Amino acid sequence: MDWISAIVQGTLLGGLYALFAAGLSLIFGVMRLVNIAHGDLIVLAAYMGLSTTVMLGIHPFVALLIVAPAMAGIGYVLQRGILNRTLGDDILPPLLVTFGLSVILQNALLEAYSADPQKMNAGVIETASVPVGGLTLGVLPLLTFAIAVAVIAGLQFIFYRTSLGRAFRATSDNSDIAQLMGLNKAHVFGMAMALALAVTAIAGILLGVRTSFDPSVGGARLIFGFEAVIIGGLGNLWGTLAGGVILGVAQTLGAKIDPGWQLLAGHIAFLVVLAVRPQGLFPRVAH
Amino acid sequence: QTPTIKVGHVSPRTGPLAGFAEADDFVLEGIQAALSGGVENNGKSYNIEIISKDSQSNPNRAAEVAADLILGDEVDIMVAASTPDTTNPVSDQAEINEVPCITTDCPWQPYFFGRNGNPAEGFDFTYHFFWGLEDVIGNFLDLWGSSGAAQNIGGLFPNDADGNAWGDPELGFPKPLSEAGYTLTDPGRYQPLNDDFSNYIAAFKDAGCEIITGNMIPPDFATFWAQAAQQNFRPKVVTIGKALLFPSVIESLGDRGDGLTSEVWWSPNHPFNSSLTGDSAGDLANGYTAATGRPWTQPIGFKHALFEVVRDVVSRAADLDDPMAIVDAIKSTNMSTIVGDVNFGAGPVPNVTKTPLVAGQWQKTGDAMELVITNNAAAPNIPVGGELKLLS
Amino acid sequence: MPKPVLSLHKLDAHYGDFQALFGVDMDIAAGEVVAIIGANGAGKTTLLRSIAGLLKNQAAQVTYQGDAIGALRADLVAHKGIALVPEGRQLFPSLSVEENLQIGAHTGRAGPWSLDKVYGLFPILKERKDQASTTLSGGQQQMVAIGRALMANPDVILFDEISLGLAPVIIKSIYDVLPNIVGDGMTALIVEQDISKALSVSSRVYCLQEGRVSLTGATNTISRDDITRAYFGVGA
Amino acid sequence: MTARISRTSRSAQVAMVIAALGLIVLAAAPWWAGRADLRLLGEIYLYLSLAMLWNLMAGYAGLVSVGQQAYVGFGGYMLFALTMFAGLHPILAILAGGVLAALLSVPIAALIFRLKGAYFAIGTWVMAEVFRLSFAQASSLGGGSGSSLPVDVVKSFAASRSGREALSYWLALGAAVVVIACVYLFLRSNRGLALTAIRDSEVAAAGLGINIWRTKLEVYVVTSAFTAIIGGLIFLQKLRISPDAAFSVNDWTAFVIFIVVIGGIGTLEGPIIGTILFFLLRETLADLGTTYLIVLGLVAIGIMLKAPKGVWGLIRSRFDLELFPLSYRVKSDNSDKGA
Amino acid sequence: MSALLSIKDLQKSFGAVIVADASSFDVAQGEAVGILGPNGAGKTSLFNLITGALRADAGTIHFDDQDITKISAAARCKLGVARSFQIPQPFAGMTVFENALVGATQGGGLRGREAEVHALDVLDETGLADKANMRAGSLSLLERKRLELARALSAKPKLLLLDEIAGGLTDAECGALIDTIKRIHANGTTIIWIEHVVHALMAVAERLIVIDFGRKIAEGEPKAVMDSPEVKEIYLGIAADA
Ligand SMILES: Nc1ncnc2c1ncn2[C@@H]1O[C@H](COP(=O)(O)OP(=O)(O)OP(=O)(O)O)[C@@H](O)[C@H]1O
Ligand SMILES: Nc1ncnc2c1ncn2[C@@H]1O[C@H](COP(=O)(O)OP(=O)(O)OP(=O)(O)O)[C@@H](O)[C@H]1O
Ligand SMILES: [Mg+2]
Ligand SMILES: [Mg+2]
Repeated sequence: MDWISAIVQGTLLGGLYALFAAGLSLIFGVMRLVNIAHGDLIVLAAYMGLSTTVMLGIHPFVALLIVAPAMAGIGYVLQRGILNRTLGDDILPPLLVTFGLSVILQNALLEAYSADPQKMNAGVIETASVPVGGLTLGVLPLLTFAIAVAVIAGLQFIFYRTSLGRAFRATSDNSDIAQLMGLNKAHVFGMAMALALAVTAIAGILLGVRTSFDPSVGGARLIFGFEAVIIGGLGNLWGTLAGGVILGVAQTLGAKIDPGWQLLAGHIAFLVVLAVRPQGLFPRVAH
Repeated sequence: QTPTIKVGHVSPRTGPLAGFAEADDFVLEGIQAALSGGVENNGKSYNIEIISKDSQSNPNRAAEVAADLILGDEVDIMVAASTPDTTNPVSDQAEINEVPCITTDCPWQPYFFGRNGNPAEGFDFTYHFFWGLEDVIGNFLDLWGSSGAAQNIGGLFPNDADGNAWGDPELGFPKPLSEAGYTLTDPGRYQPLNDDFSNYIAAFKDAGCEIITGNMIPPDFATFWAQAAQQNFRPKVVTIGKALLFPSVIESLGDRGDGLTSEVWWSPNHPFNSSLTGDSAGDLANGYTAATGRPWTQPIGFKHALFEVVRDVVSRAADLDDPMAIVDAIKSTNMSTIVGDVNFGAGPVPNVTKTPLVAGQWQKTGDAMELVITNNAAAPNIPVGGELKLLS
Repeated sequence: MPKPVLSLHKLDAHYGDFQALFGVDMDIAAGEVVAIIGANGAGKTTLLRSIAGLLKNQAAQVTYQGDAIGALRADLVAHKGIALVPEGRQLFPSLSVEENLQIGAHTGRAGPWSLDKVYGLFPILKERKDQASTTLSGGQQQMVAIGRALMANPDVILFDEISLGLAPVIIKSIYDVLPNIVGDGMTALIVEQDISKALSVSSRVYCLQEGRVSLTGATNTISRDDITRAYFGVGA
Repeated sequence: MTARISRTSRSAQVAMVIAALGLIVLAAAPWWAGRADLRLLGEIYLYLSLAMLWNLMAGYAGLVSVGQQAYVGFGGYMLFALTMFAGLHPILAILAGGVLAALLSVPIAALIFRLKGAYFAIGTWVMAEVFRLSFAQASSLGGGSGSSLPVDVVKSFAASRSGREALSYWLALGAAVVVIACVYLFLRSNRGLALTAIRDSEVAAAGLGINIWRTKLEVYVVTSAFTAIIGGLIFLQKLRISPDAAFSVNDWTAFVIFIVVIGGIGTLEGPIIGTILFFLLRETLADLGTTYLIVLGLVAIGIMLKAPKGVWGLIRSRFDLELFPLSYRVKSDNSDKGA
Repeated sequence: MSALLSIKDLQKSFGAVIVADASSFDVAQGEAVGILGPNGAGKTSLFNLITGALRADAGTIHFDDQDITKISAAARCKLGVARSFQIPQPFAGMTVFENALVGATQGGGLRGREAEVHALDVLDETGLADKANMRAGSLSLLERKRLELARALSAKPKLLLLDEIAGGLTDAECGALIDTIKRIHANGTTIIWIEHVVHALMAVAERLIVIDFGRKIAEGEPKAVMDSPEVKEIYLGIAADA
């Protein structure tokens, strides 16, 4: 039972990681952009949620109605203003620019909100639980997992069933040829970043409800996001969910052996997957 | 022309530990005002100049700025506070560069043993005042004893300097707890910024733990505490070091902060006065609230006391140009401060002395959360402010 | 000659330090079908990329319907009605056949071409519409590439090496439909190494050598020897 | 044949003379500089060395690693472990750390060389995390809390304080000189020529008989060993080690990437210029705390957008300068034409 | 006459595109062979297979009595196989001389002064001596093609593979190129040359191989091959209707 419980909890944790990773996966899949600032953008969203809830006295989930569009706007401007100019075969310019962005975000948040840990109050949902076949599961983790699935299903739908998604895929395949079709690469990438940051807003709000956060906590979660994306395979959103779950389960199982092994087990799972399949488990485009 | 004594001060102004240093500006202003007339030494008046640097909560950076202060600013005395991540690298630099150094705000075991100190030899230049694990254990035992909860304890110790010291089988909690008849369930050391405590919670539930203790950083505690509720784990007493020190953290937990318990190093109700300004603990805390609009925090008293000791040492040193003479003055310190007595002659190991510690509980009074002292067996001169209440 | 719809004025093109085109002049009248021939690396692809906006030039170096478009981004050029069928087909591998065609219509320009009309032209594509574009044969891929460009309802269409790497039968079938495409007044530039094929559909020819126009004239007035000399720079 | 090959230029000769003079002046620093300056210079040398090494890897071999902190931390920990438990002299321990790092880097390379581009970068980062978490489990080295270098070990390094300071300064200076000299001589050698060829075109390089995988592996192993040695020297200065400090991605990799890319990647001059810029920024602004870091971020973004080849790239596009003479110049002695 | 290069049943495809379809042929020590075929026939791919830039799906390649089917491109070069690239791949950041020096020191295995002299000789031979100090990235297309030849030669190959180096030359230049290649051949280097400029090829090649869709469709004495009806139809579209 303990092991089953560990696996279930790990799966739910994987939902959280997948949510962290979903935006990253989109950015990486469409623009091949390694976004070092992603973790800090999640924290930024959490702070925006906090300010909104405090100022308007609304529930954090309602605050999403404001935070998600705001983050999307930030994403669009960021992509068109800065990030588009760093794209190319060389991964260093985006790496360094997003590193700079990450440092700026962290310190600007520190100036604005201080280093105090903050938390958003979502009321009873935070502590509610439901019994499921002998296990007691938190409503919030279940909700997080469900949201992760919904977000990924939504992204998958946009990606594969809409003209915007078609534009994403075409521009990602070959941006020059996509331009020939009349697609403005800068705008398409801007839209992709906007969508990614809207997802980031969801991740940020859930993070801020789940635990307390301060300006420095973004970086620590970034690496799990990358791992989930890579385990899943480039550009495969369901793969990203699977990657998150693999990481989460590896962590809880590792922790069952010894809590010191929790994070290590996740990383080792990642390395093992890569040793066996360097392109990830479910790459969308086979090479 | 009055000569100047330079004091280097390292503290985590920014980064995850910044809560410890939030009152720095206020305290330093007060100290500078109090010292503006200079300090008498052997009939001569000296100015005291405090040069403060930020460790960014990063031990690398702490070592760097300490070295800058010692080598660049050529400070005569180093001081530092707030967790082993600050005190240890700063003390190491001071020791090796032969500069007298006084630190606080870190239990003495992680300070002393964390620096590979040897009780037979001690250190030459570095001194520390605070309480120790035995004190926190004594207080917690007292608190738990008065709670009537079952003697089954769950331990949450991270793999960091504090967590390793608290959970150490020899020097930390495990031994005294079993001696006192408690059963400790300690699944192991987790890595800070943990996202999942379900294994801990399952183990605590299995063992029927009614008391939870440990030493955590705030985000980890918040994660644990939410997950505990989600998994229907409802201990009667939760006593956690570090995470529950600051009002802002308790506030962020909402109603779930009510009833949590913690060690209390200092409070406005401590019956001590500043040797520098004559202010009582209450005066100092109220001054902070008046100046900033924020609730008082425990490090205020210790930051103030750090400079009380500095002033005392400067006034007594036989020769302020000789670091060894300053060290001798530190060694012979025996004074009352706003956090209690500091007497380096009476420490558990060389270079270390202890200040009194009590235990308390965050209780909701009206709209605000207040840290109420509930147990004072270890320091009866510090008054109790209320009764311990069980969480469930 | 009627007023040109598309003209190049002293067009230069560079890849970094490397100059690929040197002062190319060209005038194309509406409805004309012009062939551009030249050896490997002569600069034919570069020329088409410059017109399509994939290579940036000075605005005045390319004019289209009176507008200086040399400095315009490729997507804006596409919106103006110039479509390129790129060398090597360059389909979008993560799009299905039909999606590849649909994305061609992104500019939303009105005109005779629609999905149905393209399927009418290449019936085999309708059968394969949900297949991944990479699983088609080379000839079928070339059909998609052409169909994709037509979906934009362009006024000017640029073909880059449509017969490259295709079997003779396929080449023949593609050249057979070409008159249907350019028949109703569409202007076309055809880059081709298969000289006889190129000449068979065009009314005028430009020959490029080393980034310069080495020969130009009406198809029926130019001799094979002229072409060979202009093409290789040596007498055959 | 009357042509002659020369591998130097006027600007390089001038630079060499200035560098030699500068080196003499710097070597004498313990006699003319203050203690703080000595320490700062020591730190600059160590960062310069890290930057040189990372530049060799990323700028020439195309191995964009964000996990070099693995080796910095490893070197640091080996200093502590080997002095505390094996009783080695600190200098020996640091060198041994380099050798061990080289051995360790081979199996790691076998794993992460399977990854390309961004995947490689993230793989190296995860590897460094594995190092960090593993050392956090080593309770004899203080686990997650870390450990201080015992006073007697420090004293065994040099008896007096000033002797210790001078010695650790010279070690840092020596390390930087050795690293720069090694990287320079390597790039001047035939293998360096091969590596530069790989940088320009892998497929042509392979076609000319260059074993790409092995060349990259050699670079990876050698840089790992040197990086570990530099790590040992860094923590000899810091005297205290903990997993978070030892394996900090910001301190040992992000700042180094900043230095190299800002200075000009794929050149030998770039890391030098980048190091100077980085320390100028830090020394003038570090006391501003958050503002300093925000400025650092802005500089990174600004330079990447305005001068993607870095400051040296900007200089070189204006003037045809080469301070490190790597290129070959063919000079014909007679006036007769070559062909 | 022993075969220097011997190819048996070589098979390679990219998805549906077959670039080598059970190809087999031998090249004798000291021979000069020309390869012809329409665009996309698989000529360059054949070179890629011989040099190891591509791995064969099936079949074997023997060079100098050694099975080289599975060894790396670098190892093949060390054994004596060097090639020029149809799309020039200069080491753009290095000078022309350094480009040649890479070949001399790596594939050629020469050291120090010896390597430098060899590199200079090769530049002399290919008419690039006065460009020795130029950055390869700033060469014109024709110079780049010449550099391809120079770099391949600098590796001291036993077998030299040339991929379309005569396109776009003037009569005089083409003549000089033919002389150069003849000289290289006379020095004992075995040559396989892919070329669309047929008269240049005819001037050097002792044997022609014609391929289409990865298949060998004709092989033999140059004149006879060029006169064969298949070649006329498939390859010389121009000649047929001229
Ligand atoms: N991206 C590029 N970077 C550098 N040089 C290039 C690039 N693209 C083309 N070139 C060079 O520009 C010149 C002209 O190339 P272009 O592709 O226009 O020729 P082409 O006539 O279309 O040849 P082909 O018949 O082989 O398609 C060639 O020398 C080529 O090597
Ligand atoms: N790496 C690859 N991946 C997929 N297809 C390839 C690859 N390399 C070559 N091809 C395809 O294989 C076919 C043969 O190409 P190859 O370059 O060998 O032709 P070629 O005979 O050299 O033609 P040309 O005379 O134009 O140089 C072409 O259709 C080409 O598109
Ligand atoms: Mg072309
Ligand atoms: Mg070819």
